[in-house]
Amino acid sequence: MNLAISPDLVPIIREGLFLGLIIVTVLGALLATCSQRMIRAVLGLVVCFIGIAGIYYFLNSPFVALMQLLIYVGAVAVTICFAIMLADPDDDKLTAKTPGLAGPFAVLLGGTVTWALAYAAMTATWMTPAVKVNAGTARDLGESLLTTYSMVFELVSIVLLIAILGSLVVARSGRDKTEC
Amino acid sequence: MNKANVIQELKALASEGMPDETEVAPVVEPASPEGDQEAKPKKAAPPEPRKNGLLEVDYAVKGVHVDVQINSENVVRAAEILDRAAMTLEAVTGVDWIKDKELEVVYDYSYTGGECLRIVVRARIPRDEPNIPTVSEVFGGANWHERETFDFFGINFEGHPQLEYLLLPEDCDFHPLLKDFKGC
Amino acid sequence: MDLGINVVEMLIYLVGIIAFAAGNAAYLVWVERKGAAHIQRRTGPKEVGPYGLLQPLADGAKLMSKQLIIPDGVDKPLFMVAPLIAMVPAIMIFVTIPFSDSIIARDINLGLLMIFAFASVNVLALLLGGWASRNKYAVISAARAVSQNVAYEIPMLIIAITIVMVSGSMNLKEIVDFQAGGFWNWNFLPTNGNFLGPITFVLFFICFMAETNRAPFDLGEAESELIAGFHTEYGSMGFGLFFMGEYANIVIGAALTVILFLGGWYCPFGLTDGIWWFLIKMYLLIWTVVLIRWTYPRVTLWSLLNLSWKILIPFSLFNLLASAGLIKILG
Amino acid sequence: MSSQTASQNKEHFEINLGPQHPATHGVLRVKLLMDGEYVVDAEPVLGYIHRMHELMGENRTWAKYLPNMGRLDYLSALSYNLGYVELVEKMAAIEVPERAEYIRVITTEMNRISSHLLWFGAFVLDLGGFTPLLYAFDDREHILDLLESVTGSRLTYCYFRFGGCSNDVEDEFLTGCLTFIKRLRSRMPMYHNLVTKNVILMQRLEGVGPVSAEMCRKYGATGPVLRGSGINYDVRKNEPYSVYPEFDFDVPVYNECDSMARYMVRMDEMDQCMRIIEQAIAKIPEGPVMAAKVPKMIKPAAGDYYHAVEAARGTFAIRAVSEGKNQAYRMKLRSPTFSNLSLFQEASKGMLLADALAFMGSIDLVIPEIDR
Amino acid sequence: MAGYFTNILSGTKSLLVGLSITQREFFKKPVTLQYPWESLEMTPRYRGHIQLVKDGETGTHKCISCGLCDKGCPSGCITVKGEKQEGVKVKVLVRYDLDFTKCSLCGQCIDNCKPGAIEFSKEYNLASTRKEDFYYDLLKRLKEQK
Repeated sequence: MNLAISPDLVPIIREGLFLGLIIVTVLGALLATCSQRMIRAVLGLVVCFIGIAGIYYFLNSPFVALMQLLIYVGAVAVTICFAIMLADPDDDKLTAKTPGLAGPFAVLLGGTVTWALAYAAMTATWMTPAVKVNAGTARDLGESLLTTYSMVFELVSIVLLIAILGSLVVARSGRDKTEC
Repeated sequence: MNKANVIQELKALASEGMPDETEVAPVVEPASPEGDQEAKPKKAAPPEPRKNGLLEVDYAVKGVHVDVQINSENVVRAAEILDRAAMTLEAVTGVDWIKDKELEVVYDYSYTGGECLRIVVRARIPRDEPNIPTVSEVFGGANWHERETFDFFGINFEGHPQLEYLLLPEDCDFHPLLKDFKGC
Repeated sequence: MDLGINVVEMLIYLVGIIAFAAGNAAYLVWVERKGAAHIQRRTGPKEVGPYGLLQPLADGAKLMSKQLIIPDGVDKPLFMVAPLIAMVPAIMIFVTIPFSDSIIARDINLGLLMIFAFASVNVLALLLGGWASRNKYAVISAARAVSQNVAYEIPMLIIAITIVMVSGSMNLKEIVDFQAGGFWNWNFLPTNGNFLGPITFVLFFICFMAETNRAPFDLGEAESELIAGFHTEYGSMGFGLFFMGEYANIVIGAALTVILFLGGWYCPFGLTDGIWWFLIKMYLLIWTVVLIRWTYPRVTLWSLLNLSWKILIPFSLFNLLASAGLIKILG
Repeated sequence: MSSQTASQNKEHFEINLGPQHPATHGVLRVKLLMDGEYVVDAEPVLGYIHRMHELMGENRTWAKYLPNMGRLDYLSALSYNLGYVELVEKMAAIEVPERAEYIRVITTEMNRISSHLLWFGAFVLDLGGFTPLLYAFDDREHILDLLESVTGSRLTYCYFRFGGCSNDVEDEFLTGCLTFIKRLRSRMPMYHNLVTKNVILMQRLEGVGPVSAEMCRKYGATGPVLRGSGINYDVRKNEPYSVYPEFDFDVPVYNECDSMARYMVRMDEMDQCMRIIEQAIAKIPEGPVMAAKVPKMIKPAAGDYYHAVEAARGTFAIRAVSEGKNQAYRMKLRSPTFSNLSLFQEASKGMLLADALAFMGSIDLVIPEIDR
Repeated sequence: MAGYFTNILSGTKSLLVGLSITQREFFKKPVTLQYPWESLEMTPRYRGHIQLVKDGETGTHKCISCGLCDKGCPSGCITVKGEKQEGVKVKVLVRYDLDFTKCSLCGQCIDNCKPGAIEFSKEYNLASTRKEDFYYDLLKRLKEQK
């Protein structure tokens, strides 16, 4: 008995999965923007990240997908949580009411951006959609980082170094404890 | 620590503020167990409250070497004298002498640096106005002992940083070790 | 993306993984209790079934039948979600673990990275659970757990990178295959190019214990300081899931150590390779973890971080450089 | 006190250790004002098991007050028994036969070892190590069995009587004690290897909870806390009672003033207890265990009496005021941990939460004795 | 720098020693008593609640209802009731009640008892959810005793 998925069904499942991931991403994003509690917004963000990671995986870049999980979910989201915990001890105070004009303005801005993106997507001439540069494995990635993109890689490192040093400086001056 | 010096200083302190210094010399009765002295005249006449003064008592019987009673306003000075002599405040407590309408505050000092020396300092205060200065500035450990004494006797230690109920519940309104306490 | 998977096989693996994770969690509790008891010269569970072997089932039934209490004032959705976040990634990780040459649910090219990616989600569960509980102990515990996990992920990753460099792959199966033959080929010895072999093995083991919040690194749930830490407010299956997640993580950590350092399913003498060797090595490691828990006092947060920053990271970095040099020289 | 002003700082928050917290053995509540992991202020809140023992002392005859002693410090009840009976014997001038004194010393020292063993286990438990607790209990069980064969009880002993002990001991008990000492001596290296020399434990204790000798003096701290601060003071040596002067033993003193010093003092004290017991067993004379003439109704002469003994946790003293009646006019119990704990507030400022717990464990609290 | 390495070495050694100790203990036999299945014989001096001594000759108690146990009891948990009966010189015991909920097992009643009429029982399996279960009628108990 062979229960392997018949070839006809594969595209349907594929489409379905892709759609599902997009829905997860969008729902996460909505949760992140609409929720009143900061910490729930972070949870939404996490969901969004996971959806995006799924899309990456779907688009044949497992490395980027896993990195998305490792760094964004495992590190960035945790850091944001931490920041919220440290910054906002009494979170009963929910997000304050925004001024009346903010809503329409936000809609306007969001609409414009969406329109611009959609317009660009529709009108642009896509030469080779979703180019598969390499297999997306660590070896390929390492090679391209150290050959083609070595300059970018180094620049990013410098930016990160500066960020680390800066955060250290900020952290040290923020609290001046004499002892401990 | 110089034992003789400490005794001398305490003696001077005890004789201070005596009602009539020239007339009544501080009672100094070494060796003889003070208990008998107090017990015997009891049958004859109601015992007088003890006068201020310093007694060198028999350690083997009483468990202390020096027993000094001073005026209540002098307890801090006594504590300072004993602090200079590197002594430790072991406990603060009270005794309710209801017949004399007086409360007694008892400070037990001991020396932990070698030779055994125990000094007890007492001060009597009127029962209806139980105020006495705190020694918690001198001995930090007195803080709790005084709070405990406040719990049990309602003695008001003036200047105490946190005179609240320590062992009894915060909302209680009685002082169980007063002799007229009848249970609750 | 390849979807030509046999559905039956997929289902078997799914059920198998969940059963393996849950069974391990349940029986590791038994091992822990029984082991602790004998270490302490007691007998441990002995009433439910022979040697108390049915105790985990009784415990599970008890946990499941208990009322799920959600205390007043907690952040309810987060409170409910946190135990799931603790459990689900743990199960996901089992997908990539090669128990033997043929027993592996999904042979992913980046298996090692996937394990780390999903393991890092675990922190979020502690953090959210602790925060949602609205309990000061839980919040302190969450903060501790996170700083601990973040600090220990660094040396762990560095050591893993060394192994990846040595064996030239992130595929767990290939890493194990690289160690084929006798124990002299295993990565915990320097023979393969892992310069500080045994030391990195020990360091990795320490990191794995710290990552799974096991004693003596159980600062997150230090019961004498923080009652039960992030799961103070959890009862019933909420607690059960946290608990299972913790034990699943221990199994994963031990399995990963076996894969990276102890030659996976290969026999130490190159004879009867197979899943049994994998399990023997894994459970020996788990027993060591249990033994350690019942031997040492708990470390403090500061000495924990000191250990990571002053000993583990320098050693692992040095090892990375030295191994790289060794590989370069030996070609 | 300062908690009100300090809590206005928004970064500070308050947590409770106890009364239902796993770290407080017994029922103590410590209000901790925390700044993150650091203790800003710690205020012990007492009285959860306050039973007004002092008032009971004023309402009962001298003899009837005896069982109360076992309820003060249930871990070293015999020291408290001893303190009380010695006080009353001093007041009523009762001569105690020598054999009884030796029995008292042997049982009290056994009790002290058992108390220290329990402290050892509970302390390591505080630090997160569970196993040493049960090893210590294993040894302690032997002591309890031995003491039970003599006193009839296992924890809240009421064995001593005015003028002696309630019953004689057999040779089996004495040989049992010697066997136990042999056993404990062989177990001590195991304890030291497992716990004392453990690098984690050393890191957790060394330099943690410094209590200077001056601070001990100001707060009236006694016992191992004082001896861990470099002061050689032990009531058994400095103010000998019972037959302690006849034994050759040392008072362990450590100068480090930290939790490790207090730990080591107690560990060494167990060795010294064993030495005392051995000597006592070697020297124990034959004879009666009760004084020939003990008045039926004890009516001590009026006056103040004070007596101090060395309990497992420090100086336990009783101040009794007698009016010549068959019950006390005032009975003051001076318990050692009350004073020892009172320095916690000052000493724990600026400590880490985990260190504060280690420090609290190293003081060795027994709450019923604090609350009385 | 040398201290750094020696610290690590000595620390590791102490940890390994600890592990070897616990592992060794693991293989030793348990020392605990499996209570409901096994139980201890109480030592002769064990203090359970008090009971009346059965006189071997007469088959009854030796109590003379003097009430000294009652008077000497710190917790007041003993109630002795004697009655003058014709033909008997001493008072005859009609009731001996013990309220074991209050008893602190100090043994003063036994010390006070001149005729040696009471003793400690060896019972320790006492558990109940009702405190009435600990009000003992010792005379009844004596009769039930074989």
